[in-house]
Parts: sequence; C-alpha cells; structure tokens
Amino acid sequence: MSKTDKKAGSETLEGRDPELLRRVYEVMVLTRAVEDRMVAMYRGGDLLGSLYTGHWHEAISVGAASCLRPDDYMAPIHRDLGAHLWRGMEPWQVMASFMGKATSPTGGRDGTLHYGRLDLGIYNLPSHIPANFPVATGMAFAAKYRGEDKVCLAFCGDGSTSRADFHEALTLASVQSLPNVFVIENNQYAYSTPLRLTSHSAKLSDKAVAYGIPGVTVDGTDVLAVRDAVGEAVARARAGDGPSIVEGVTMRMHGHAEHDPADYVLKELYEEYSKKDPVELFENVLLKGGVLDDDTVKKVRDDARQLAIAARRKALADPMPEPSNIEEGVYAD
Amino acid sequence: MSKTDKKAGSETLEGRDPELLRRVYEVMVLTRAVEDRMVAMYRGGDLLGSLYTGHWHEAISVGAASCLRPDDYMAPIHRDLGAHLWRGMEPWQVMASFMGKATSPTGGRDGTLHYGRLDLGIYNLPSHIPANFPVATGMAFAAKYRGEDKVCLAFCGDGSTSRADFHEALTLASVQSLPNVFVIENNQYAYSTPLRLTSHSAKLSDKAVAYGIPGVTVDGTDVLAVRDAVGEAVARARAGDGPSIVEGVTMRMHGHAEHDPADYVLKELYEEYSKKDPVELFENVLLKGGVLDDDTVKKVRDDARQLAIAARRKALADPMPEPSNIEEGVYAD
Amino acid sequence: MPTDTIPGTPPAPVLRSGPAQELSANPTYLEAVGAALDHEMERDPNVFIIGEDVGQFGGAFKVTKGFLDKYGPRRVVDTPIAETGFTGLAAGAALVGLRPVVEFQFADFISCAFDPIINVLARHHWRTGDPMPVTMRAPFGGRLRAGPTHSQSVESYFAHVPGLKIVMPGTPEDAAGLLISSIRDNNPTLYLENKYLYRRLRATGPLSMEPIPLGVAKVVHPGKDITLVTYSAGVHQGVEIAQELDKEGISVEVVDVRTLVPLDVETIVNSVKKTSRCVVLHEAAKRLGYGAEIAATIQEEAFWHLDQPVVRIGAKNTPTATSPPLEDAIIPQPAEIAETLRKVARA
Amino acid sequence: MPTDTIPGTPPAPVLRSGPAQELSANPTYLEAVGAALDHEMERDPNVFIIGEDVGQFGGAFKVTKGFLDKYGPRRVVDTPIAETGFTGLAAGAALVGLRPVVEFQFADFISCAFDPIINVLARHHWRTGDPMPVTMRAPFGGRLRAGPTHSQSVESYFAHVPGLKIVMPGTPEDAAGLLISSIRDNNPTLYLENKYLYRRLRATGPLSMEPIPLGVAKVVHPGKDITLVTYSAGVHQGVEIAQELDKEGISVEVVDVRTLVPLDVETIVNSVKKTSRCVVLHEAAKRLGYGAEIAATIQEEAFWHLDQPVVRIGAKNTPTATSPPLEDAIIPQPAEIAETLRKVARA
Ligand SMILES: Cc1ncc(C[n+]2csc(CCOP(=O)(O)OP(=O)(O)O)c2C)c(N)n1
Ligand SMILES: Cc1ncc(C[n+]2csc(CCOP(=O)(O)OP(=O)(O)O)c2C)c(N)n1
Ligand SMILES: [Mg+2]
Ligand SMILES: [Mg+2]
Repeated sequence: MSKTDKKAGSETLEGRDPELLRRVYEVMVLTRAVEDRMVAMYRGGDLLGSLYTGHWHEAISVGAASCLRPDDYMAPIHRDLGAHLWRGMEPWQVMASFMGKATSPTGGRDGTLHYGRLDLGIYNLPSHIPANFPVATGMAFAAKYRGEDKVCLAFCGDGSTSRADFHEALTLASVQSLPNVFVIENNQYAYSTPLRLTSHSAKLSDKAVAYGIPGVTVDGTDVLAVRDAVGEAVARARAGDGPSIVEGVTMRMHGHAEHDPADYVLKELYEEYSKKDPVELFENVLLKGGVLDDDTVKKVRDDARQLAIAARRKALADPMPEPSNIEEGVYAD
Repeated sequence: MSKTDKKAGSETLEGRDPELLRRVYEVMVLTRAVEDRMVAMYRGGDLLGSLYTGHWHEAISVGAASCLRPDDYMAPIHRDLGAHLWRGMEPWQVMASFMGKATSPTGGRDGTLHYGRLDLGIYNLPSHIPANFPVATGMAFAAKYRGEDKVCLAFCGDGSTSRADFHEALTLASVQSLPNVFVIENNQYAYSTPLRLTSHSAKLSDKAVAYGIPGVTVDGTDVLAVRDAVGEAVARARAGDGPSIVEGVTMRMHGHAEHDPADYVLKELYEEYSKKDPVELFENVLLKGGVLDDDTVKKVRDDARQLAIAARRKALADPMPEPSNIEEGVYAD
Repeated sequence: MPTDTIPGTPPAPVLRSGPAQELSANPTYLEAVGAALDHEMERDPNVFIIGEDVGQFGGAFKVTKGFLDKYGPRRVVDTPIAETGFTGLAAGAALVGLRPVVEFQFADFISCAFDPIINVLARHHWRTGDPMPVTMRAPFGGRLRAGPTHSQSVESYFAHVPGLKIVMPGTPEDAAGLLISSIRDNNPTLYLENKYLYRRLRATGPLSMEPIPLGVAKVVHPGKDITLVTYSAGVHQGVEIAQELDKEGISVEVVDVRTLVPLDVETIVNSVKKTSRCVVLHEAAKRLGYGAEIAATIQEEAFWHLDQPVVRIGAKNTPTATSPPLEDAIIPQPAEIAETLRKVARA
Repeated sequence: MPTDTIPGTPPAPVLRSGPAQELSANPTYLEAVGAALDHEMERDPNVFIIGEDVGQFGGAFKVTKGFLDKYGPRRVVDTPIAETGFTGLAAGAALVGLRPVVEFQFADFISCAFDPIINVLARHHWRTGDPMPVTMRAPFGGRLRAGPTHSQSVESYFAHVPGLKIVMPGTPEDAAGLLISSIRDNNPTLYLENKYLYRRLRATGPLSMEPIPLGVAKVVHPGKDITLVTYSAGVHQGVEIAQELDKEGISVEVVDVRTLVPLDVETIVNSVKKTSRCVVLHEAAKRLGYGAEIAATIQEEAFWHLDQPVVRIGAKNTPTATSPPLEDAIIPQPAEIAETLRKVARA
C-alpha cells in the first residue's frame, strides 16, 4: 500500500479557523449518521439495489470538498456522500435516489449513487469509472476559457487509476494546465481486487510523474492532512499553475457494496483501520484542541441522528415516479 | 524534448560481435534504400495513398529488433520498416502493400503500412494507435502462460503515449510482470502536434514511474545506445523480471506522411538532426572501429540499392487482386 | 497459420479434480454458463478466463466461483479495471494459439472495449488470415432496477460490424452448448448472458456438454397462425405467452434465433412462409435494434407470403430507468407482447 | 438549469476579421463545413473547436485552416491523441455553458470515444435534465483507398443509442445549414462528413448561413415510379442516376433523409405511398445498416401501399478493402444501384 508523504496535519490546530473546523466535523458526523441509516434501510429491504457507502472516506471526501468555493466545480464518486452534503445536498434526496423515488434528483430515471446536482456545481456521473475525470477537465477548461478562477475537484478510487479515462484526463489537464485537482481515494481495494493487482507503482501519487505535475500521498483518515494537501492543490490550480494529484490512503470498511461480504479482505487491514475511524480521530483532535467540548459533540451527534431519521422518514413516505412522460426529455429543446 | 539518460553506446565497439554489427548496418542501409525508392514511387504516383517512412528511425527500429531472438514476438509501427526487414520481410512485399497489389501480405485487403506477417512473429496492426500495445501484452502473456522464455517487443510514437491503449497495456504488463519491452520512438511530433502538447512529463520514459518499472531514454540516432538499452530490457523480460520502457529520441525528418510538407516543424530541429543521420553515424563508427572498410561500405550500399530497385520493379509488375472471393474470409473456419 | 500458433501449451495441471462448482439437479442459466466454461477449460489447456474479480471472488455474478481453486491464477486471471487493455491482451494471446475467454463485469462496460473489439478483433482475420479465437462474455439487460448504465442491451452496438459472431442464448441448455461452440470457434465471439435469467431460469434436467452449432435457429414452440422471432429472455417469455394464446385459439410459432450473427434466415423465413404473420421481439430499444435487421430481411425474403406487416417489439427509445414503474414502462411487458400478437394474428 | 450555465463568456476577441477561409464562387462540401463553423464561432463566443491538429495545421482535411489565426488557441484547441479524454472534456465544458465542436481526425477513431459518447453525452440529459450541447464532427467513408481502419461508416454504431442526434449532409448547402443547426442544438450531435465529397462536390452558388432544421427530410428529385431513400454520398449519386433513368422512362423520387436521428418518417412514407416501390441506399455495410431501420419502418407504415418489398443497397458485410478492385467490389457502385432501381421499378 502507498506510504504517506507527510505527517498527519492534525498535530496542531494552530492558525486554523475553529468555525470551519466545526462545520467540517458536523458534515463528517452527518455523513456517518446518514450512511448508517441507509445501511439499516438496505438491510430492511427498503432500497432498490445495493448500497455504496463511504465509511472511512469521510475525511477525504469532506476534507477535500471543504477546500472549494461554492462556485467551484466538483465531480465526486460513490464514496463521497460527505462531499455532496458539504455542498448542500439533502440527505433525504440521497435516500430517495437509492429507492428510485420521484423526489430523487433524477426523479427515479437514474438512481442509487447517481444523484449529483449540477445546480450545486456537482457532476452526476454514470457508472463507468472514472468517466468523471475527463468531464472534470471540461469543467475546468470552461472556467479557464472564460477567464474565471474556478477550480474543478474530481475524485476517483485506486482501481480507477488503471483506466483510459484517468490517463487521458490527466494528460489533457497537464498539457493544457487546467485548474483541476484529482483526488485518489485509495481504500486498498477495487471491488475484490487488491491494490497490487491494480497498480505496480510504489504510490498511486507517483503517477503524477507521468504527467509532470505535483503528486502527494496523505493519511486519508486525517481530515486536516487531506485539507492541507488539497488546499495547496486548489490554490495552485486557482493561481493558474495547473493540476495536481492528491492520494488519500484509507480503507474500505464495508463491502464494495452492502451485498458484498468482502471476505477477501485481509483481516489485518480491518484491525489496523478499526482503530482509525476518521470521524472519531477528528473529534478527539477537536476536543483536545478545545474547539469542541463534550456537550457540543453530543449535540452535533444528536442533531445528525435526528436529521438522518427525519430524512429516512421522508424518503420512505415519498412517492414513486409516474411513467406517463417517460419518453420525454431524451432530447433537450 | 527528452534529455537522454546515458552517453551514446558508440563510444567503443569493445566486446561487440562484428558480424552482428555488420548485419545491423546492412539492414539499416537497406531500410534507407528501400524507403528512398518508395518516396520516388510516391512522387511518381505509383502508390495508392500516402507513404509513411522511417527516415532517422532506422537506429531505433533495427537496433531494437536486433535484440530479439527469431522466436520472439514483435509489434512494430509505421516507422519500423527496418524492424520488418530485420525479420526477413521482403522489400517488394512492402511496396506491394502500399500499391494494394495481390502480392502484398494482405493480398490488397489491407494495405499501406499494414503489412505485418505473423509467420515472422510480427503483429499486423490496425490504424488506431497504439492498438499494438495491448496486443503485445497478450503475446507476452501467451509466452509466460506456456512457460516459454519468449519476449514481445512493441513500438509506439511519442504521440501515442497519451492514449488509453498505452496506459492500460503498461498497467497490465506491470502488474502481471509480463515479458514486454515497450520502445517509444520519440520523433518530436505527432502529425503536426509538438511534444509539449502531447506530454507534460520531462521525459517520456518518466511514465515508467507510473507503472513501477524501469524507464530509460537514449539517443535514438545511436543504434548501439538503442541496442544497449533494449538489450538490457529484453534480458530483464526474458529473465521474468517484467516489462520496461525504452525511449529513443530522434526526429521525424519527413512529413507525417509524404503528402505533408511539415512546414510546422521548427527549422532548428531539422538543422540539428540533419547532422545526425543514424545510418551515416553508425557507418562512421564502424569505419573508425575497423569493422568496415570503404569497399565493404560501397558494396553494402550498392547491394541495397540493387535490391531496392529489383523490389520496385517486381512490385510494379505484380498484379492487382481479383475481387471474386471478396466476401470470403470474414470468418475463419 | 504460423508454426508457433500450433498449441504448444503444456498440459495444464488441474489443482482440484471434479467440477469447479457443484450443479443442482436442474441447473440454472448461471450454472450452465459456469459448467460449460469449466468443461472447456478442462478439455483444452489453451482456454483461460480473464476479467475483473473473476479469481478469488468468482466474478460479480459468481460464474467463475471455484475456478481459481481448480485452475490456479495462471488460467483464472484477475485484471485491473482496463477493458481496452485486457481485450487487446486477449487478442494478442489468441493470435499465438491461446483461446481467451474475456468476462466483462457488466455488458455496459464493453463500451470501454468497443475500439479493440471492432478494430483489433473483428477485422483481423479478413485482413490477414490469422485466427482470432476470443470469446467475450458479458451479462446484459434490465429488469434488475440497475439503471441507465448497468442495464444495457449491447447487441446493436456490434451487429453491424463484420467479423464478429453474436450469441444470445435464451435457455440454460443453449447457454451451455452455445458457449462451448463459441469457445471452440476460431473467431471473436460476443456471448451475451441475460443477467435477469441467471438464477430465474432452470434447465429441465441435467445439462449436455455437446456443442450447439452457431447459426442454427430453433423452433421452440410450434404454431401455425403467427411467428414470433426472438432471442435471449424473449424465448421463455415467448413460449409462456404462446402457451397462453394456445388456449385462446391463437397458435404462435416461437423461433429462437440463438445467434444474431450468423443469422439463420432460412428457419425464420420458412416459419413466416407457413404462418404469414410475424412479430419480432427483443428487450433492446426499438430503433435500429436487431429487430430492424430481422424485419427488413423477412419482408425482403417473404414479402409475398406476408398477410400483415412485420411488427417489431422493443424497449422504448430511451435509456433504461432505475425506478420500477419507469423501467417497466420502458421494457416490453408480457401483457403488451401478448396483445400485439393477438392484434397481428387477428388483423 | 443551473445559474452558472448561463453563458458568462466574455465577448471573444476576433484576432483577424473577415472569413477564416476565402470561399470559392461555388464552395466545396469541405468549404461549406468550414464556413458554417466559422460563422457560428463568430456568432457565439461559447463555441470552440477541439481536436487533433486542428490549430496551426488546420486539421487533417483542412476544415479549420485559418481558424487559429482568427480565433486564437483559446478557441482552437489542439489536443494530444486522446479521443476518450477530449470527448469527455467537451461534455464537461458543455454542461457549464460552452458549445464544444469536437473534430475526430477520421470517423474510424470515434471508436475510441464510443464509451463517453454513449454513456456520458447521450444519456445525460434524460438522466438529469442538464443540457449537453456537443457537436461531434467526423470525416467518414470509403473510396479513398484508405482501407479497413480509415474508411468506416460509423452511423450504425450509434443510431441505436438514445439521446444522440445523427446528421449526415449530402450537399454543400446542407453541410452548412445542418452544421449550424447542430451547433445550436442543445443535444449531443454526431455530424458525419463524407470525406470523399470534400473536394468533389460543389455548391450551385454562394452558401446561405441559414440553419436547416434537424429532422426534416428533402425530396431532392421528384418522381412517381419508385422512391430512393438515401443520405450523404447517396444523394448526389441518387440524383445523377435518377436523371439517367428519367431518360429510360423510369421516374425515381430521391428522398434525402439528411438526419438519421431524428428521422422524418412522414416524408419517406408519403413518397412511398405515392410510388409504391422503394429502394434504400447507403455506403455502410448492409447488415444492421440504417437501411434496416428505414426498410422496417416503411413496411410497418406503408405495407398496404407497397407493390414490391423494400430493397436495401449497402456495402458487402466485410471490412472496406484498400485495393481499388476490392474496394469497388465492396462499396455499392452507380451501375449496380441503377440496375436495382430498374429491377424494382419494372418488377
Ligand atoms: C469501466 C468500468 N469497469 C468496471 C466497473 C465495475 N466497477 C464498479 S466500481 C468497481 C471498483 C472500483 O474500485 P475503485 O476505483 O478502487 O473505487 P472503490 O469502489 O474502491 O471506492 C468496479 C470494478 C465500472 N463501474 N466501470
Ligand atoms: C486513436 C487514433 N487517433 C488518431 C489517429 C491519427 N494519427 C495517425 S498517426 C498520428 C500521429 C502519431 O504520432 P506518434 O505516435 O508520435 O507517431 P509518429 O507518426 O510521430 O511516428 C495520428 C494522430 C490514429 N491513427 N489513431
Ligand atoms: Mg478502491
Ligand atoms: Mg511522433
């Protein structure tokens, strides 16, 4: 697995905005609360198909998203509920998507993990991975074309680094010096495929050398380490200095999707990472640093739970779509 | 453009087999003689479409091919007449291919640069570049599958390094440790596209880092430098130690094809490389090293000219194909 | 054929004897695919399976469950996510004497290998005379609520391309016999598995491992009033509907084409010449679905025997929706199929 | 529609005024494409051209000659060889308000962008409601002795896919008007240029830059005995043959469908209802060529008016050969087309 390049960023909170830290923490907690509810819904048979969750991805997803301006673009994947929530996506909409409800962002036409909202600057990707990478270069291209200083942040998994789309997108972004940041969420597995069968490079961020751009690997369970690395990359992109790769190393603590027992995973990895819950780790840092006290922590967790419960209730109650207009909208006017 | 990693291999001829050096020289001279004739045929309107030549690629093409055993596999491109000739391809067959004659290796079904003969262990590639790279991993896979110590040598251009096929082939070869050698013929341009618009990496061989394999850049006009680097890579592959990348830096001294005036090329590059004719450079090394004398040189050049002239005569005289069986052979029995 | 394509493969050690998977008494469509693949891998050391998660995991749908234990990693090859790459790899291996079987995790992802399939595999033999024995397996189709990019029917992306064979079994028995023929065929073959049938369709008894020739259609339900030409999931649907319509006095002859390329035009046309009416059914979208080729061919070959125009039934010309009420409105439903047959038969 | 897709593009400085290319009095098909693109880039600062060698080189076929000087590298974008990448890039740019025009150097290489075209571009609007205004230009077709991987007709790879429009002009006038409509259309549009016509076909006079609506077929030669439905190079071929057959007393009505998707069924069917006989012609291979869709549709919609089956003329089901005698035996020749029209008209 990839060794990290820098010490965790959480050694000190010096010079960090407590208000921002609290918001990051809140969204990470909310993400976990919502996904735990969705796992329950999956087990209860409330969802259409399987369920992809981002347990242990919260630090990468929320940490990276929190480095953007609201008018920046984002192209997240199926582990990035946190990034969507950071941008204002409603938890019940996500649940509705996994249930094929009329109230999902696609009205049930697409579903499951395909709930990105362009009005939040988020690309709604197809299943083919990482199709969001070339698209992300286009969003960045448009910003540069217009002389805007917007950035586009794209995510992919370790397994996606072997694909055509990864290579051609990185090549384009690098030769055209586009304002992109590419985050690799290295959770050690691609479905059942371990990292060593996906890439022979020492670190996934080493692939940056092929494109002559900066590449860095950080502890993906340390939200501040992620923020420091992605923040740098975003600043670079915004300044017109081109794209970078940031690899965050974490572990996929659930199956590829909830149907997958993932018995192929090395026990040692589970053991190692069970001690590295990104939400808990960050919570402790904030408590130690005096940014939070026990009451606030309790309140944040309670609020998140209540929000998730309410979302579940609404999603369950929402109607299924009505097929009468099914042939409309294949073409835009 | 890519800086080379090592001094030219031609500093000394010590420990090199004179017989082999002579054969390499002969094939390089023959390659040049045949291509010069084909340029004349193109200008004379004897060819069907355009003509792709390998002027200044002779050292890479022949040098690399000369590192293989006859039972190894090869997947060359449109600059590699030299590699084909090394393997025993008849010059008239190549001319016949550019004329769509019945005597071309494909009987006129395919044509121009598509004349590879599998009976010589050479893959006949389609136009899509570098489609030969994934295919080359398959030939190497088959050798390993059977426990044979065969190697597959594949070539591509600088412009082809940005494509899906390059990345996915290198990824597969590296994770499966396949006996492949990938030679990048960096001639500074992809059609009209200069290197800086193709890749942002300092050297094209840097892309090896992305795959955790050895990558080296050599002077592509120095056949011995190419032989040294490819020889090492072939030995490594044969020993079961996996694939490598060898970049040879040269210059495309003609247009992309003969129809292309290539007025987009930097004059300085032409000037620099006009002094670096791989055939002349090697000839001088061999004369200086006493492997050749003036008479032998004259004889080699005369024989090559005669062979090329005879080939041209035969190709011109050969019949065009007859369409009666055109619908046969879409499917193999 | 170059000398070094004469199979020189050392007899492959089988690490574990017996079938890779135990078969049930009435094997499922899924078991049939696995058993046929197992049979061919035992029989020919040049046959290997390559794809994503086909090893220890046994494939996303478990077709290759047990194969890694039985055949080892040399012949059960897990790949990175690289459809272009491993399809091209299969082509190269096939050129020098191996017989690769490529598994696409979902047929939707075959789009990522479209280029090598049509330009490297399909055209190669005609160009060169070299063999290209690659079998490409892909689970396709809808009704699993998997949405626009996990439910595609892909046969029309490829049926226009010269040099490919396209095999679409509709029963467990055909799934076995046609896969065996596909693997033994010296051409690139697209073998499309309807994933909705995997665990829903069972064989009537033990499976035969006799190859079933490609290009031979089958009358799966004889009839005299109207012909239903179909394939894949349309076969069992068609037979069930035909049995129902028998009771109404409408005698439907169901023809399972089994392979789209080559297409057994004779069997189709003979049936239509007998019934004089024809409906073509597939799950794929109607526009330029393979039903267009079949309908156009029938009116060319049997125009004077037709009492009614050939009617095509296919999915609506939209992506496949995720939500059940939407997907059901897009993919042809039995009631709609039966109603169309009634209309055409009685018109 | 998200606010940030409201074009916020600063008025694009035009570095050089006047047309990018001087037009001849009777502009060629090639000049028409260039002039229409130039016209739209002048008109809308959100329109840009992206592809291989489109800049200083002006593109492999010189469609964009002079564009770099006039519009600069910001709007005339040279790419690495990365069809998947720059097609996806175009999609992302289109999502946020730009109007990319993608040039594929040869239509054959669009196979390398098949995945993003069908999965990213085509399905996106239906899935999300977001706009996807991407125009994809590709020079296709044979008769240039360019062989199996430089001569392909690609329309059948895509016509089955929901969400794409497919435009195939047969004259310089249509090339201009239809490209303008394609660029202004809010959907992904495949605009296929027959490269054999580039310098061989000329407009009858100066070109209009009026958009020609997509989905409207045109009767390019009126007739009463038989209908020839065709597109692209089939149009001028068809008209020349029709004029010849006029002399023989066979009156051929030539219908140019102009866009395959959407297809103007009404115009086609009305013509067939008048003539009662129909031949469909295209350069693409016959099996599942678009002629299959057209023929199947005609017999569905006009069965009772047909005196003869609809006959399809297409290339043989082989790759396109390089050598002239072979390529000519594969691609439909005028004599063969005329003979088929005679046979069907007189049958
Ligand atoms: C082109 C393509 N091939 C195969 C798949 C099937 N698939 C979906 S997710 C996945 C594994 C992805 O692994 P990774 O990129 O590491 O992301 P993770 O799920 O581990 O977060 C695979 C193989 C796909 N979606 N797209
Ligand atoms: C996938 C694909 N896209 C575009 C082309 C058109 N094309 C043919 S050769 C070429 C340039 C190749 O450049 P490079 O790889 O450097 O090889 P060189 O010709 O310079 O030796 C291009 C763009 C192609 N053959 N394949
Ligand atoms: Mg992963
Ligand atoms: Mg080059």
